[in-house]
Amino acid sequence: MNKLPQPDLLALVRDPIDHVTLIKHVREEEDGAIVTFDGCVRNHSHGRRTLYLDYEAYESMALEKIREIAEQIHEKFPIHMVAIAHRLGRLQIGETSVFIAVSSAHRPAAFDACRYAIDTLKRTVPIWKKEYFEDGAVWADGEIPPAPLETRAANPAS
Amino acid sequence: MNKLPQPDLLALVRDPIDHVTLIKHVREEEDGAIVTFDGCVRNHSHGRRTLYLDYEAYESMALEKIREIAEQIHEKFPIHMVAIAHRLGRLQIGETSVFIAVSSAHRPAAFDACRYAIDTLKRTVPIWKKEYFEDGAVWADGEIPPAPLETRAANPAS
Amino acid sequence: MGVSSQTVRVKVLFFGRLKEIVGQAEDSVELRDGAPIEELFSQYGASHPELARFRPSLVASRNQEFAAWSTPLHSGDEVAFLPPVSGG
Amino acid sequence: MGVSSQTVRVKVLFFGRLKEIVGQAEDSVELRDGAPIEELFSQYGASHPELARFRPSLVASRNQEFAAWSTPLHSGDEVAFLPPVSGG
Repeated sequence: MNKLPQPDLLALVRDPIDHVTLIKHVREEEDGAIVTFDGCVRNHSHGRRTLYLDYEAYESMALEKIREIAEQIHEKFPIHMVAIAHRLGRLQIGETSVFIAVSSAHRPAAFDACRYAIDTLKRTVPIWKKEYFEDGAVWADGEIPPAPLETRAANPAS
Repeated sequence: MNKLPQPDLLALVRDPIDHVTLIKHVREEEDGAIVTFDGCVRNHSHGRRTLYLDYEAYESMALEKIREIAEQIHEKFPIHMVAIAHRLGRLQIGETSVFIAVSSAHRPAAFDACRYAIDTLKRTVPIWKKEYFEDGAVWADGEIPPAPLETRAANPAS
Repeated sequence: MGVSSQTVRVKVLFFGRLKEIVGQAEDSVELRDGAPIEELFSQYGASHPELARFRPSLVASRNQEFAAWSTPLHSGDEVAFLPPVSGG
Repeated sequence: MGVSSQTVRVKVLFFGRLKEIVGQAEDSVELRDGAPIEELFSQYGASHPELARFRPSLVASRNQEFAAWSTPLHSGDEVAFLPPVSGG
Protein backbone atom coordinates (compact mmCIF):
# COMPACT_ATOMS: atom_id res chain seq x y z
CA MET A 1 0.00 0.00 0.00
CA ASN A 2 2.50 2.60 -1.09
CA LYS A 3 1.20 6.14 -1.06
CA LEU A 4 2.51 9.34 -2.45
CA PRO A 5 3.71 11.50 0.41
CA GLN A 6 0.84 13.73 1.47
CA PRO A 7 1.86 17.27 2.32
CA ASP A 8 1.12 18.93 5.62
CA LEU A 9 -1.92 21.22 5.68
CA LEU A 10 -0.86 24.78 6.60
CA ALA A 11 -3.23 27.70 6.26
CA LEU A 12 -4.32 31.19 7.26
CA VAL A 13 -8.10 31.36 7.06
CA ARG A 14 -10.85 33.97 7.48
CA ASP A 15 -13.73 31.54 8.00
CA PRO A 16 -14.25 29.39 11.11
CA ILE A 17 -11.61 26.66 11.40
CA ASP A 18 -12.92 23.19 10.60
CA HIS A 19 -11.25 20.95 13.19
CA VAL A 20 -12.58 17.74 11.66
CA THR A 21 -11.01 18.42 8.26
CA LEU A 22 -7.64 19.12 9.85
CA ILE A 23 -7.74 15.99 11.99
CA LYS A 24 -8.80 13.81 9.06
CA HIS A 25 -5.93 15.25 7.06
CA VAL A 26 -3.27 13.99 9.49
CA ARG A 27 -4.96 10.79 10.72
CA GLU A 28 -4.02 7.63 8.83
CA GLU A 29 -3.89 3.93 9.56
CA GLU A 30 -0.22 3.93 10.48
CA ASP A 31 -0.83 6.41 13.31
CA GLY A 32 -1.29 5.42 16.94
CA ALA A 33 -1.56 8.93 18.38
CA ILE A 34 -3.09 12.25 17.38
CA VAL A 35 -2.50 15.25 19.63
CA THR A 36 -4.40 18.46 18.95
CA PHE A 37 -4.18 21.98 20.33
CA ASP A 38 -7.23 24.19 20.04
CA GLY A 39 -6.59 27.83 20.95
CA CYS A 40 -9.89 29.51 21.76
CA VAL A 41 -10.95 33.09 22.39
CA ARG A 42 -11.40 33.43 26.16
CA ASN A 43 -14.15 35.57 27.67
CA HIS A 44 -11.59 37.29 29.91
CA SER A 45 -8.07 38.70 29.73
CA HIS A 46 -6.08 40.18 32.62
CA GLY A 47 -9.24 40.21 34.72
CA ARG A 48 -11.34 42.13 32.19
CA ARG A 49 -14.29 40.81 30.21
CA THR A 50 -13.38 40.40 26.54
CA LEU A 51 -16.00 41.20 23.89
CA TYR A 52 -14.22 39.95 20.76
CA LEU A 53 -10.81 39.96 19.06
CA ASP A 54 -9.32 41.06 15.77
CA TYR A 55 -6.35 39.13 14.38
CA GLU A 56 -4.16 40.62 11.68
CA ALA A 57 -1.09 39.12 10.00
CA TYR A 58 1.80 39.84 7.71
CA GLU A 59 0.28 37.07 5.65
CA SER A 60 3.05 36.08 3.26
CA MET A 61 5.65 36.02 6.03
CA ALA A 62 3.31 34.36 8.54
CA LEU A 63 2.59 31.49 6.17
CA GLU A 64 6.31 31.11 5.47
CA LYS A 65 7.04 31.00 9.23
CA ILE A 66 4.31 28.39 9.74
CA ARG A 67 5.89 26.30 6.97
CA GLU A 68 9.23 26.57 8.78
CA ILE A 69 7.59 25.31 11.99
CA ALA A 70 6.21 22.29 10.11
CA GLU A 71 9.67 21.57 8.69
CA GLN A 72 11.26 21.92 12.11
CA ILE A 73 8.93 19.49 13.83
CA HIS A 74 9.46 16.89 11.09
CA GLU A 75 13.21 17.24 11.68
CA LYS A 76 13.03 17.20 15.48
CA PHE A 77 10.36 14.58 16.17
CA PRO A 78 9.37 11.24 14.55
CA ILE A 79 5.92 12.43 13.52
CA HIS A 80 3.81 11.51 10.54
CA MET A 81 1.87 14.66 9.59
CA VAL A 82 0.89 18.07 10.90
CA ALA A 83 -1.95 20.48 10.17
CA ILE A 84 -1.81 24.09 11.35
CA ALA A 85 -4.51 26.68 10.72
CA HIS A 86 -4.64 30.22 12.11
CA ARG A 87 -7.70 32.38 11.71
CA LEU A 88 -7.59 36.10 10.87
CA GLY A 89 -10.18 38.86 11.16
CA ARG A 90 -12.84 39.25 13.85
CA LEU A 91 -13.32 36.35 16.28
CA GLN A 92 -16.07 35.96 18.84
CA ILE A 93 -15.71 34.43 22.33
CA GLY A 94 -15.29 30.65 22.17
CA GLU A 95 -14.16 30.58 18.56
CA THR A 96 -10.92 28.85 17.58
CA SER A 97 -8.07 31.20 16.67
CA VAL A 98 -5.49 28.49 16.03
CA PHE A 99 -5.72 24.72 15.63
CA ILE A 100 -2.83 22.27 15.39
CA ALA A 101 -3.10 18.52 14.83
CA VAL A 102 -0.10 16.18 14.83
CA SER A 103 -0.10 12.45 14.06
CA SER A 104 2.57 9.90 14.90
CA ALA A 105 3.04 6.20 15.55
CA HIS A 106 3.70 6.80 19.27
CA ARG A 107 2.43 9.51 21.59
CA PRO A 108 5.58 11.25 22.90
CA ALA A 109 6.44 12.63 19.45
CA ALA A 110 2.90 13.90 18.86
CA PHE A 111 2.78 15.67 22.24
CA ASP A 112 6.27 17.16 21.89
CA ALA A 113 5.72 18.29 18.30
CA CYS A 114 2.30 19.82 18.96
CA ARG A 115 3.62 21.78 21.90
CA TYR A 116 6.74 22.88 20.04
CA ALA A 117 4.54 24.04 17.17
CA ILE A 118 2.25 26.26 19.25
CA ASP A 119 5.10 27.59 21.42
CA THR A 120 7.12 28.49 18.32
CA LEU A 121 4.12 29.93 16.51
CA LYS A 122 3.45 32.28 19.41
CA ARG A 123 7.06 33.50 19.41
CA THR A 124 7.86 33.76 15.72
CA VAL A 125 4.82 34.09 13.46
CA PRO A 126 3.94 37.71 12.59
CA ILE A 127 0.32 37.78 13.73
CA TRP A 128 -1.17 40.41 16.02
CA LYS A 129 -4.22 40.33 18.25
CA LYS A 130 -6.31 43.33 19.25
CA GLU A 131 -8.53 42.75 22.28
CA TYR A 132 -11.83 44.61 22.59
CA PHE A 133 -13.21 45.28 26.06
CA GLU A 134 -16.28 47.18 27.21
CA ASP A 135 -14.13 50.26 27.87
CA GLY A 136 -11.74 50.16 24.95
CA ALA A 137 -9.36 48.09 22.87
CA VAL A 138 -5.67 47.21 23.18
CA TRP A 139 -3.09 45.41 21.11
CA ALA A 140 -2.19 42.35 23.17
CA ASP A 141 1.21 42.22 24.83
CA GLY A 142 3.18 39.99 22.55
CA GLU A 143 6.52 38.28 22.35
CA ILE A 144 9.54 39.77 20.62
CA PRO A 145 10.67 37.26 17.98
CA PRO A 146 14.32 36.18 18.15
CA ALA A 147 16.12 38.55 15.77
CA PRO A 148 19.34 37.90 13.86
CA LEU A 149 22.49 39.24 15.50
CA GLU A 150 23.55 42.69 14.38
CA THR A 151 26.73 42.68 12.33
CA ARG A 152 28.19 46.13 11.96
CA ALA A 153 30.21 44.92 8.97
CA ALA A 154 26.96 44.71 7.03
CA ASN A 155 26.62 48.48 7.26
CA PRO A 156 29.36 49.88 5.00
CA ALA A 157 30.00 53.61 4.98
CA SER A 158 29.48 54.93 1.50
CA MET B 1 -22.81 34.23 35.02
CA ASN B 2 -22.36 31.77 37.89
CA LYS B 3 -22.69 28.14 36.94
CA LEU B 4 -23.01 24.99 38.93
CA PRO B 5 -19.75 23.08 38.70
CA GLN B 6 -19.97 20.64 35.81
CA PRO B 7 -18.44 17.26 36.49
CA ASP B 8 -15.76 15.71 34.33
CA LEU B 9 -16.95 13.17 31.77
CA LEU B 10 -15.32 9.77 32.44
CA ALA B 11 -16.48 6.63 30.68
CA LEU B 12 -15.81 3.12 29.45
CA VAL B 13 -17.75 2.60 26.23
CA ARG B 14 -18.45 -0.22 23.78
CA ASP B 15 -19.57 1.95 20.86
CA PRO B 16 -17.29 4.21 18.81
CA ILE B 17 -16.03 7.18 20.83
CA ASP B 18 -17.66 10.47 19.88
CA HIS B 19 -14.80 12.99 19.98
CA VAL B 20 -17.06 15.98 19.38
CA THR B 21 -19.23 15.26 22.43
CA LEU B 22 -16.17 14.95 24.66
CA ILE B 23 -14.62 18.17 23.37
CA LYS B 24 -17.91 20.07 23.72
CA HIS B 25 -18.16 18.81 27.28
CA VAL B 26 -14.89 20.42 28.37
CA ARG B 27 -14.90 23.51 26.13
CA GLU B 28 -16.40 26.64 27.71
CA GLU B 29 -16.03 30.37 27.27
CA GLU B 30 -13.48 30.73 30.05
CA ASP B 31 -11.06 28.37 28.29
CA GLY B 32 -8.20 29.51 26.09
CA ALA B 33 -6.74 26.08 25.36
CA ILE B 34 -8.05 22.59 24.67
CA VAL B 35 -5.53 19.78 24.25
CA THR B 36 -6.73 16.38 23.10
CA PHE B 37 -5.11 12.98 22.82
CA ASP B 38 -6.61 10.48 20.40
CA GLY B 39 -5.19 6.98 20.73
CA CYS B 40 -5.89 5.04 17.52
CA VAL B 41 -5.51 1.42 16.50
CA ARG B 42 -2.39 1.23 14.31
CA ASN B 43 -2.17 -1.07 11.31
CA HIS B 44 1.14 -2.44 12.57
CA SER B 45 2.77 -3.54 15.81
CA HIS B 46 6.38 -4.68 16.27
CA GLY B 47 6.72 -4.89 12.49
CA ARG B 48 3.69 -7.13 11.97
CA ARG B 49 0.44 -6.17 10.26
CA THR B 50 -2.38 -5.86 12.78
CA LEU B 51 -5.88 -7.04 11.81
CA TYR B 52 -7.89 -5.80 14.79
CA LEU B 53 -7.76 -5.58 18.59
CA ASP B 54 -9.84 -6.71 21.54
CA TYR B 55 -9.83 -4.60 24.69
CA GLU B 56 -11.03 -6.00 28.00
CA ALA B 57 -11.19 -4.31 31.40
CA TYR B 58 -11.78 -4.88 35.08
CA GLU B 59 -14.54 -2.38 34.56
CA SER B 60 -15.42 -1.25 38.07
CA MET B 61 -11.78 -0.83 39.04
CA ALA B 62 -10.82 0.74 35.69
CA LEU B 63 -13.48 3.41 36.05
CA GLU B 64 -12.36 4.09 39.61
CA LYS B 65 -8.73 4.46 38.46
CA ILE B 66 -9.81 6.82 35.68
CA ARG B 67 -11.67 8.89 38.28
CA GLU B 68 -8.48 9.03 40.35
CA ILE B 69 -6.55 10.29 37.31
CA ALA B 70 -9.11 13.07 36.84
CA GLU B 71 -8.79 14.03 40.51
CA GLN B 72 -5.01 14.00 40.29
CA ILE B 73 -4.82 16.30 37.29
CA HIS B 74 -7.20 18.77 38.93
CA GLU B 75 -4.88 18.80 41.94
CA LYS B 76 -1.64 19.01 39.98
CA PHE B 77 -2.52 21.42 37.15
CA PRO B 78 -4.71 24.56 36.89
CA ILE B 79 -7.13 23.01 34.41
CA HIS B 80 -10.84 23.57 33.94
CA MET B 81 -12.30 20.23 32.87
CA VAL B 82 -11.31 16.82 31.57
CA ALA B 83 -13.09 14.14 29.56
CA ILE B 84 -11.66 10.61 29.30
CA ALA B 85 -13.27 7.76 27.38
CA HIS B 86 -11.80 4.31 26.80
CA ARG B 87 -13.40 1.87 24.42
CA LEU B 88 -13.76 -1.86 25.12
CA GLY B 89 -14.48 -4.84 22.87
CA ARG B 90 -13.34 -5.32 19.28
CA LEU B 91 -11.70 -2.36 17.52
CA GLN B 92 -10.79 -2.09 13.86
CA ILE B 93 -7.70 -0.35 12.45
CA GLY B 94 -7.97 3.44 12.66
CA GLU B 95 -10.62 3.42 15.39
CA THR B 96 -10.09 5.38 18.59
CA SER B 97 -9.33 3.26 21.66
CA VAL B 98 -8.92 6.16 24.08
CA PHE B 99 -9.71 9.86 23.87
CA ILE B 100 -8.77 12.54 26.38
CA ALA B 101 -9.73 16.23 26.21
CA VAL B 102 -8.51 18.82 28.72
CA SER B 103 -9.51 22.48 28.89
CA SER B 104 -7.75 25.30 30.70
CA ALA B 105 -7.29 29.06 30.59
CA HIS B 106 -3.67 28.71 29.43
CA ARG B 107 -1.98 26.04 27.34
CA PRO B 108 0.81 24.65 29.58
CA ALA B 109 -1.68 23.18 32.06
CA ALA B 110 -3.77 21.58 29.30
CA PHE B 111 -0.70 19.98 27.67
CA ASP B 112 0.78 18.79 30.97
CA ALA B 113 -2.52 17.42 32.27
CA CYS B 114 -3.44 15.63 29.04
CA ARG B 115 -0.05 13.95 28.88
CA TYR B 116 -0.11 13.05 32.57
CA ALA B 117 -3.57 11.54 32.08
CA ILE B 118 -2.63 9.24 29.20
CA ASP B 119 0.73 8.28 30.73
CA THR B 120 -0.95 7.41 34.04
CA LEU B 121 -3.84 5.62 32.36
CA LYS B 122 -1.40 3.36 30.52
CA ARG B 123 0.41 2.48 33.75
CA THR B 124 -2.41 2.11 36.22
CA VAL B 125 -5.81 1.39 34.66
CA PRO B 126 -6.68 -2.34 34.51
CA ILE B 127 -7.38 -2.67 30.79
CA TRP B 128 -5.84 -5.30 28.53
CA LYS B 129 -5.32 -5.39 24.79
CA LYS B 130 -5.16 -8.51 22.65
CA GLU B 131 -3.62 -7.98 19.22
CA TYR B 132 -4.73 -10.12 16.28
CA PHE B 133 -2.30 -10.74 13.43
CA GLU B 134 -2.58 -12.86 10.29
CA ASP B 135 -0.74 -15.69 12.04
CA GLY B 136 -2.16 -15.51 15.53
CA ALA B 137 -3.01 -13.33 18.50
CA VAL B 138 -1.08 -12.12 21.54
CA TRP B 139 -1.82 -10.19 24.69
CA ALA B 140 0.14 -6.96 24.33
CA ASP B 141 3.18 -6.46 26.53
CA GLY B 142 1.92 -4.16 29.22
CA GLU B 143 3.15 -2.17 32.14
CA ILE B 144 3.20 -3.48 35.71
CA PRO B 145 1.19 -1.01 37.81
CA PRO B 146 2.96 0.41 40.86
CA ALA B 147 1.93 -1.91 43.71
CA PRO B 148 1.68 -1.05 47.41
CA LEU B 149 4.72 -2.00 49.48
CA GLU B 150 4.52 -5.37 51.15
CA THR B 151 4.17 -5.13 54.92
CA ARG B 152 4.80 -8.43 56.59
CA ALA B 153 2.99 -7.19 59.69
CA ALA B 154 -0.22 -7.37 57.72
CA ASN B 155 0.13 -11.14 57.57
CA PRO B 156 -0.53 -12.40 61.11
CA ALA B 157 0.07 -16.07 61.91
CA SER B 158 -3.09 -17.62 63.29
CA MET C 1 -4.49 -23.80 61.43
CA GLY C 2 -5.96 -23.21 64.90
CA VAL C 3 -9.47 -24.27 65.90
CA SER C 4 -10.53 -20.63 66.20
CA SER C 5 -10.00 -20.00 62.45
CA GLN C 6 -13.17 -18.92 60.73
CA THR C 7 -13.79 -19.75 57.11
CA VAL C 8 -14.90 -16.94 54.79
CA ARG C 9 -15.90 -16.71 51.14
CA VAL C 10 -14.23 -14.35 48.67
CA LYS C 11 -14.78 -13.56 45.01
CA VAL C 12 -11.82 -14.00 42.64
CA LEU C 13 -11.54 -12.39 39.18
CA PHE C 14 -9.24 -13.30 36.27
CA PHE C 15 -8.45 -11.10 33.28
CA GLY C 16 -6.62 -11.31 29.99
CA ARG C 17 -4.03 -14.03 29.81
CA LEU C 18 -4.88 -15.30 33.29
CA LYS C 19 -8.52 -15.80 32.37
CA GLU C 20 -7.39 -17.95 29.45
CA ILE C 21 -5.09 -20.03 31.68
CA VAL C 22 -7.60 -20.62 34.45
CA GLY C 23 -10.47 -21.06 32.01
CA GLN C 24 -12.85 -18.84 33.92
CA ALA C 25 -13.38 -15.12 34.53
CA GLU C 26 -14.73 -15.43 38.03
CA ASP C 27 -14.53 -17.81 40.95
CA SER C 28 -15.83 -17.97 44.51
CA VAL C 29 -13.67 -19.68 47.08
CA GLU C 30 -13.56 -20.42 50.78
CA LEU C 31 -10.45 -19.65 52.83
CA ARG C 32 -9.58 -18.89 56.43
CA ASP C 33 -10.42 -15.38 57.60
CA GLY C 34 -7.37 -13.13 57.36
CA ALA C 35 -5.44 -15.29 54.92
CA PRO C 36 -3.18 -13.13 52.74
CA ILE C 37 -3.78 -12.68 49.01
CA GLU C 38 -0.49 -14.56 48.43
CA GLU C 39 -1.97 -17.69 49.98
CA LEU C 40 -5.02 -17.55 47.74
CA PHE C 41 -2.81 -17.14 44.68
CA SER C 42 -0.69 -20.12 45.73
CA GLN C 43 -3.77 -22.33 45.68
CA TYR C 44 -4.46 -21.39 42.04
CA GLY C 45 -0.79 -21.67 41.20
CA ALA C 46 -0.74 -25.24 42.52
CA SER C 47 -3.53 -26.32 40.21
CA HIS C 48 -2.37 -24.13 37.25
CA PRO C 49 1.48 -24.18 37.08
CA GLU C 50 1.42 -21.77 34.12
CA LEU C 51 -0.27 -19.21 36.35
CA ALA C 52 2.54 -19.45 38.91
CA ARG C 53 5.02 -18.69 36.14
CA PHE C 54 3.44 -15.24 35.64
CA ARG C 55 3.56 -14.34 39.33
CA PRO C 56 6.54 -11.92 39.02
CA SER C 57 4.63 -9.71 36.57
CA LEU C 58 1.32 -9.70 38.42
CA VAL C 59 -0.09 -7.23 40.90
CA ALA C 60 -2.98 -8.00 43.21
CA SER C 61 -6.10 -6.02 43.97
CA ARG C 62 -8.59 -6.19 46.80
CA ASN C 63 -11.97 -4.48 46.43
CA GLN C 64 -10.92 -2.57 43.27
CA GLU C 65 -7.75 -1.19 44.84
CA PHE C 66 -4.16 -2.32 44.26
CA ALA C 67 -3.14 -4.35 47.32
CA ALA C 68 0.03 -5.83 48.75
CA TRP C 69 0.25 -9.62 48.43
CA SER C 70 0.33 -9.73 52.22
CA THR C 71 -3.10 -8.06 52.52
CA PRO C 72 -5.40 -10.21 54.69
CA LEU C 73 -8.71 -11.25 53.14
CA HIS C 74 -12.08 -11.12 54.81
CA SER C 75 -15.61 -12.19 54.05
CA GLY C 76 -17.03 -10.77 50.84
CA ASP C 77 -13.75 -9.39 49.52
CA GLU C 78 -13.27 -9.16 45.76
CA VAL C 79 -9.74 -10.18 44.74
CA ALA C 80 -8.10 -10.00 41.34
CA PHE C 81 -4.67 -10.93 39.97
CA LEU C 82 -3.80 -8.35 37.35
CA PRO C 83 -1.41 -8.94 34.42
CA PRO C 84 0.60 -5.95 33.17
CA VAL C 85 -1.94 -3.42 31.90
CA SER C 86 -2.04 -2.42 28.24
CA GLY C 87 -4.90 0.03 27.85
CA GLY C 88 -4.67 3.28 25.94
CA MET D 1 26.57 60.79 0.83
CA GLY D 2 29.02 60.33 -2.07
CA VAL D 3 28.16 61.20 -5.65
CA SER D 4 28.31 57.52 -6.59
CA SER D 5 25.28 56.67 -4.37
CA GLN D 6 22.41 55.23 -6.34
CA THR D 7 18.85 55.79 -5.23
CA VAL D 8 16.54 52.76 -4.98
CA ARG D 9 12.87 52.24 -4.11
CA VAL D 10 11.72 49.87 -1.36
CA LYS D 11 8.30 48.82 -0.08
CA VAL D 12 7.59 49.35 3.64
CA LEU D 13 4.83 47.60 5.60
CA PHE D 14 3.28 48.52 8.95
CA PHE D 15 1.23 46.23 11.17
CA GLY D 16 -0.81 46.40 14.35
CA ARG D 17 0.00 49.32 16.58
CA LEU D 18 2.54 50.72 14.10
CA LYS D 19 -0.03 50.85 11.33
CA GLU D 20 -2.26 52.94 13.59
CA ILE D 21 0.59 55.33 14.47
CA VAL D 22 1.79 55.84 10.90
CA GLY D 23 -1.74 55.91 9.54
CA GLN D 24 -1.00 53.59 6.64
CA ALA D 25 -0.37 49.88 6.07
CA GLU D 26 2.04 50.29 3.18
CA ASP D 27 4.48 52.85 1.86
CA SER D 28 6.98 53.10 -0.98
CA VAL D 29 10.11 55.13 -0.39
CA GLU D 30 13.35 56.10 -2.07
CA LEU D 31 16.67 55.72 -0.28
CA ARG D 32 20.31 55.24 -1.19
CA ASP D 33 21.25 51.74 -2.29
CA GLY D 34 22.69 49.75 0.59
CA ALA D 35 21.24 51.90 3.34
CA PRO D 36 20.59 49.83 6.48
CA ILE D 37 17.07 49.12 7.75
CA GLU D 38 17.94 51.22 10.81
CA GLU D 39 18.34 54.32 8.63
CA LEU D 40 14.95 53.78 7.01
CA PHE D 41 13.33 53.37 10.43
CA SER D 42 14.96 56.59 11.64
CA GLN D 43 13.29 58.53 8.86
CA TYR D 44 9.85 57.33 10.02
CA GLY D 45 10.82 57.87 13.64
CA ALA D 46 11.68 61.51 12.88
CA SER D 47 8.21 62.20 11.49
CA HIS D 48 6.39 59.96 14.03
CA PRO D 49 8.03 60.32 17.47
CA GLU D 50 5.62 57.75 18.95
CA LEU D 51 7.04 55.19 16.52
CA ALA D 52 10.58 55.80 17.76
CA ARG D 53 9.38 55.10 21.30
CA PHE D 54 8.52 51.51 20.32
CA ARG D 55 11.89 50.83 18.70
CA PRO D 56 13.26 48.65 21.59
CA SER D 57 10.40 46.16 21.19
CA LEU D 58 10.46 45.96 17.38
CA VAL D 59 12.19 43.53 15.08
CA ALA D 60 12.78 44.17 11.42
CA SER D 61 12.18 41.97 8.41
CA ARG D 62 13.47 42.09 4.86
CA ASN D 63 11.70 40.09 2.16
CA GLN D 64 9.60 38.09 4.69
CA GLU D 65 12.60 37.08 6.79
CA PHE D 66 13.69 38.48 10.15
CA ALA D 67 16.66 40.75 9.49
CA ALA D 68 19.27 42.60 11.54
CA TRP D 69 18.75 46.37 11.70
CA SER D 70 22.12 46.69 9.97
CA THR D 71 20.91 44.77 6.89
CA PRO D 72 21.52 46.84 3.73
CA LEU D 73 18.51 47.50 1.51
CA HIS D 74 18.41 47.19 -2.24
CA SER D 75 15.98 47.91 -5.04
CA GLY D 76 12.60 46.19 -4.68
CA ASP D 77 13.14 45.00 -1.12
CA GLU D 78 10.09 44.60 1.12
CA VAL D 79 10.76 45.85 4.63
CA ALA D 80 8.56 45.62 7.72
CA PHE D 81 8.88 46.76 11.34
CA LEU D 82 7.23 44.12 13.48
CA PRO D 83 5.74 44.73 16.92
CA PRO D 84 5.86 41.88 19.45
CA VAL D 85 3.79 39.05 17.94
CA SER D 86 0.62 37.86 19.66
CA GLY D 87 -0.85 35.14 17.46
CA GLY D 88 -2.11 31.82 18.74
